[in-house]
Amino acid sequence: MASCDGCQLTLLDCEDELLALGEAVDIVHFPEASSALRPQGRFDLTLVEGSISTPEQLEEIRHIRAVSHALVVIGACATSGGVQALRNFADHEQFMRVVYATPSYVSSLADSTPISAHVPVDFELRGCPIDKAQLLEVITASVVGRKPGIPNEAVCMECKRRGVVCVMVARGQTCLGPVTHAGCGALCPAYDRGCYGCFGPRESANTGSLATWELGRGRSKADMVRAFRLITGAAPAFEHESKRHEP
Amino acid sequence: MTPPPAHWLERDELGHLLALIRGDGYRLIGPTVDGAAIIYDEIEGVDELPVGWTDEQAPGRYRLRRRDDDAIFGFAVGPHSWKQRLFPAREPLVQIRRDGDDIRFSAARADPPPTAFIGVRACELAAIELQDRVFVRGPFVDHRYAARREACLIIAVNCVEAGELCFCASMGTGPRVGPGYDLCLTELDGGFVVEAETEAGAALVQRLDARAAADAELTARDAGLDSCRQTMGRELDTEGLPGLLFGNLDHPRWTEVAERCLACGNCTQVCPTCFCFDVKDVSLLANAETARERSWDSCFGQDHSTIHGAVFRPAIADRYRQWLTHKFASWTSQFDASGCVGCGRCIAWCPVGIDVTEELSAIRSQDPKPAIELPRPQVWWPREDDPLVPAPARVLEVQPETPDTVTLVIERTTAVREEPGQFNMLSLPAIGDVPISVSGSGEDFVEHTLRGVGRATKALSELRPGQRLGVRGPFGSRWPIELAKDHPLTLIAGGVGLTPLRSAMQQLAANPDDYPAVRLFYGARSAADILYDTELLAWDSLPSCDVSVTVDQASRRWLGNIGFVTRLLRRKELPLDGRYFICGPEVMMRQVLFLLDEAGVPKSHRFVSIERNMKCAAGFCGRCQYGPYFVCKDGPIFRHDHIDFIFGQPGF
Amino acid sequence: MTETVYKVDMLARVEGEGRFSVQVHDGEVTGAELSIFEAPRFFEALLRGRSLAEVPDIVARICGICPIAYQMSSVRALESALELVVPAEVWPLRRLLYCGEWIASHVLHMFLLHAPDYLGYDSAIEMAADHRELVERGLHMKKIGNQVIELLGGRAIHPVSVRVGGFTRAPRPRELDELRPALALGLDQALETVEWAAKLAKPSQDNDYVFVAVKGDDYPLERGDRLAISDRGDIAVEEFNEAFHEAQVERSNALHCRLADGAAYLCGPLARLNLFADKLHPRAREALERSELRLPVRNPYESITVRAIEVVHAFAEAVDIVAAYRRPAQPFVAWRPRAGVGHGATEAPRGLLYHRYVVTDEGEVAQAQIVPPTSQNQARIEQDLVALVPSLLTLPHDQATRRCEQLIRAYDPCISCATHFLTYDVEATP
Amino acid sequence: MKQALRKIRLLCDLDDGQLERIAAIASIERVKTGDIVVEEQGPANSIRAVAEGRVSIAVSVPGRGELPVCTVSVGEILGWSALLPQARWLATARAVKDTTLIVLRGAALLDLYEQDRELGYRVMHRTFETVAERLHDTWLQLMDSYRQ
Repeated sequence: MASCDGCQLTLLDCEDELLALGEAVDIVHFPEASSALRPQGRFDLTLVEGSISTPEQLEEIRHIRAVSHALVVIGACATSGGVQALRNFADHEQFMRVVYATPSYVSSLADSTPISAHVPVDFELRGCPIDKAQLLEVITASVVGRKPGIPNEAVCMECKRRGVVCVMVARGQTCLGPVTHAGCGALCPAYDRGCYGCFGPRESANTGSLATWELGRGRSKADMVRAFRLITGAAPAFEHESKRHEP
Repeated sequence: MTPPPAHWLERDELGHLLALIRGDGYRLIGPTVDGAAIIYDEIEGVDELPVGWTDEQAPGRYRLRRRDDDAIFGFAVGPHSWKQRLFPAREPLVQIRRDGDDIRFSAARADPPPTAFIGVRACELAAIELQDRVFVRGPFVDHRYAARREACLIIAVNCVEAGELCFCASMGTGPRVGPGYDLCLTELDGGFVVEAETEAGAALVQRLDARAAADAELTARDAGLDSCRQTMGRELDTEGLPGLLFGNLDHPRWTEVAERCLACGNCTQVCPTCFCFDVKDVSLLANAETARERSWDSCFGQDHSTIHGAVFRPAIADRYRQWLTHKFASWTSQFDASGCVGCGRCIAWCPVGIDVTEELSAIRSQDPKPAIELPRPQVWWPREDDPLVPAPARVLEVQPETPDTVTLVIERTTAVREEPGQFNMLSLPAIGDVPISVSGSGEDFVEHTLRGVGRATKALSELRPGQRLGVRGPFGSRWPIELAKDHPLTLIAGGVGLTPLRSAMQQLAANPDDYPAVRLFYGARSAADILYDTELLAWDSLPSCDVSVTVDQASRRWLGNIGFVTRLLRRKELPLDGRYFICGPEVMMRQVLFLLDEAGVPKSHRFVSIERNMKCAAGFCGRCQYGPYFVCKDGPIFRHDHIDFIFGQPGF
Repeated sequence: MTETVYKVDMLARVEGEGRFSVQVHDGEVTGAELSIFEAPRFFEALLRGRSLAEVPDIVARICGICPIAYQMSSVRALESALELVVPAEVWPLRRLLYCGEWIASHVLHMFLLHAPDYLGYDSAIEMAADHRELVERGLHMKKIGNQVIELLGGRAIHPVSVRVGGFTRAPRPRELDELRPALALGLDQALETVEWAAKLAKPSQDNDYVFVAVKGDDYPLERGDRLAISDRGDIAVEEFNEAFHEAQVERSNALHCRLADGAAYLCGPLARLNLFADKLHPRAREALERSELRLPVRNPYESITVRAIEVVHAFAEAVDIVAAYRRPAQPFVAWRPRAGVGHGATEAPRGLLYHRYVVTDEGEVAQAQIVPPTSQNQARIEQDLVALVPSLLTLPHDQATRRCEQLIRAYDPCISCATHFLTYDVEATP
Repeated sequence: MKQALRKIRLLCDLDDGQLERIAAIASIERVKTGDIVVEEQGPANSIRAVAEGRVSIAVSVPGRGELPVCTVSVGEILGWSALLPQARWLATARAVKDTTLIVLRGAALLDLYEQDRELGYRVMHRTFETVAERLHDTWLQLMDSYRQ
């Protein structure tokens, strides 16, 4: 679907495990890696990357759902609409004109939406991009027959386990870590910058309190709109928060 | 007892001390400046210590600042604590290897190098001592923690300056370093007063160029400690705090703080005493090798209290209250001390600056309800075996009970005979382990009845005779059968809640002289879901036992009772001197207890079995906490009056 | 009268979603189309109004294969808009990061996407059954490339440390030192790879290309203020829109870019090597010489060998940079917003990547233009198909189709990148 | 009869005189396992109490036949519909054991309530209690709590 292909690439980035994976499961349709395409038939596990942003994709995902035993959607695009869902906040017509001289050549839906907005999904693996180890865990869980061990917690938990010094407290930076789903391993704080929400909101994301704190230490409302409206800005909790600060 | 002799160490001699320790084969972990904070990391000498640095702290704020002098320990505590060294954020517990039907479990041994902790503050040493209570003081010993603890040499430092967020004086943990150190330094102008508490410490002093401390130096030390005590940035009234908190579980402040709290878990992670962890099996595809790992967890996460898809602490208010009541109240029942040492880390490193001292004083000052009495800590008999490593056991037999329930008969792996009501942790590689109550046992076998509904139980229920699984246990409390001697005894079971009562029933039925009047009321979903039907009939036929069964759903062919188990009880006499054992879904137990209330049966005569999220089963991981209890070691069987104040209370 | 159509509706082993078709009428090619149906994602539009500090994070998402290229071109363009002088210590780190991407991307393409064409497999996983060592060598080199990126940027895809003015964090020397053994091993493997690639049997073709690449002091990569155009001299990066012209075509969601005079041109490894072989790292030059490849290289099927040479170059540079590394006290220069227009061009693995931004005095993006290599090469790919197809007419249909695919893959087209770009022919916006 | 009535929870608050008056309108009914006691849709004329045995109460579900929803045991009553004006049975009651029932005609019982308001109050109070308990038990049954 609509994406940068980075999440599929994550599978190819499993350099140490790729060949074992190829032996353990029968990969039947993976256009990025193989020209033996077998999109027909029924699948035990289907991984889908990307958001739904064209009428054709909408049709395709319904078909995929129908032929898949388990549908696991991977990445921020597939789970929240992705960065391209920023267009959901703008006038679509105008967007088309900005990019394409003749918009009528291009087929596109007004909004970029997550897969779960259209068909039931069995598991959502978050991230922009997804984490390699988590991807392998989801596949392993599917092979072994158990629930994927993907912790449902804040980025802060990974940050602290890693021993990183909090950038909010010690550097005064804005960081979405406390309201963002873990999985990246707290990369940004480890690189001395605030989290920008690639994995989308966690459950119980108290975005309101975080925004209040940031406003209280001199950030502007426009800063808050930008902070919550980025890679996963169309995820409901972030969308709601960014709208609260719109002029 | 005379105080240990104090020595005086010139400032320049500190390097010598560190060199000596290194020379003795220790690696040094100490404070060092890293980017934006003073952290604890491996150091080589004095140069890497934060000489001339201090920290400014406020709620949600920490900044490094240069000092006017070149003090070495002139700062308060930072984001790291010694917990990271003794109880690492991630660590393998068990290596599991599958070879056909054979499974081998081996402990991932911590083989810690000798490590010297440089600059341990009073509050931090108190925190280490508190974690000792969790991990080594019973009933089980966490061998990994214990090995690291053994391998450490503690060079403590007295605080002569208080931080803005410090309140160790209120918690009684500082600023003077308490027992448990090898050496303790007090930094004064030009050098250190050095006190040794252990032989290792004293031996180090011997090898240094140190002289006996002069009175003036000791006076200066005491003055520094005094001034520190007096300038503590925070204060906390701890008087009767545990009872106060549990008496105010519905205080409006919980909702108020929940609006600010991010439930991010930072407070628990920086806390030097918080010990909760999660356990996961890490494997690749269907590989033969699986690593069972633990990693720090927090009661602020949803998974912490989730069991069978039910979330026991859905709201942030529930989670904050869980944390604060645990830290300042439950700890006292569990470990005979407050869980807070007053270091102030949770205040500084809360991203939105929530201050526990403020929250606690708000609860105390805003219309509090009366305090209640909390249970006293238990004394545990230590058990030497490693509770986290399963033993492989062969499945001897698999008896189908109902379409989704089987009884696994497995070979006994332990010398300890399970008691009715206790449970074992059953595990499969790559899938993990789950608590399953013992439904029966014999000389050389144990029986577990389980419903294959979750992924782990499903995998377990698909085992075949001859295959192996991992077993650790037995764990937990038991049905107090002996208390029922000479009293009518009523067992009330719902669904698979019958399984832990089955082994009790077997004993009761076998001893009619002691237990002449036993009644069993059992509610099942449908006729097809009734467990142990032949045994039920057999028990019913005994003069000493009376069995009644009811189902929720029936077809016309069913000629027995239909209706919830409470309908059975309503028709029966509920003797006041009787004893009652109840096990089933919590909603069922609640309804049964209401009926017993109506009948006037004393709470002390009723025993219930509680189920909560359980990972380690040995009292380490904190996940099965139930108010002041751990379900794994204080439970699963509780006397009703002991848990009355939290039973059915949302958020517990 | 015969009518033959070669077409593939879902191009595999390329990045993103595209198709091609070639129509032949009585032995004469009447049409060749590479069309891209990857859904548009409107990056230029959604950059408008964003803070310029956010641009590197946003543009990385254009492509999962070469996010660093996007980050590098964007920070170059924005720094030029801000007239910011980046500290000297930052440049080697940027080049090192980019080397990581070149290694990962080139190796991915060579071993996992392109090699199966030469050896007759559908995928590298299948190929591994017969050529395990080869595939493992590829995966190993790719892993090292990714390790370089991960070390500097946190993760291999969409790294997090690139910022306008430098890096959010510079690694400790100790961390970089840990890369040394892997880089040395990678360099050896890259040298072997050149020999392997050079020996692959390749169809012959000789195309008359116009080559375009960034021109700077070194072999084209992360910086260069001019663009070299073969046979036509060079231009300043700022003159991009005068020298090149982007247009939309009906069949595709990607814009086509040509020289102002309408000629198709080529950017990417072939262009870089032909224009700047003299600037190759000595180790790469040796490899070039040993490969017996003769300049100019005008056979697109040889691009697999050229990529292998560039991988040697990237490893060799990385080794040098790590050896000379000193940790900067502060890995970035701070900036204040000011209004301006900035241009930046760097060499993505697939070729020239041009960014242009108009920023306001509040530090917001007013306009963004991004021209990725694949949209520049698209016209050239179609032209090559037209040239190739007459020679395929005697082959069985499926073999001929495969040859077309192989040709397209030789360009390593990155379709995710190619979509969603802004033309200057913007119709009046309301 | 009085002895039998004493065991019925519905009547447990009544004094001897009141019980006698009830006994006067009561009759005994014996049914065999499987016999229908009352049938859905039939005119609801009597309230019954189980003196011995057990009766199941079932609702007809098209396509699935009678679906038993609860059982009534010794001391409990069934058929409170008989106390409603012009009522019909809402469910079928069937003996699942050989059962002895005490039958109280609805009209006669209502007359008694009119004559002796105190008796009426006491019995209706217990009737209400039974209805409330049964409703509550039904909720619990509906929760399907053993599924977890």
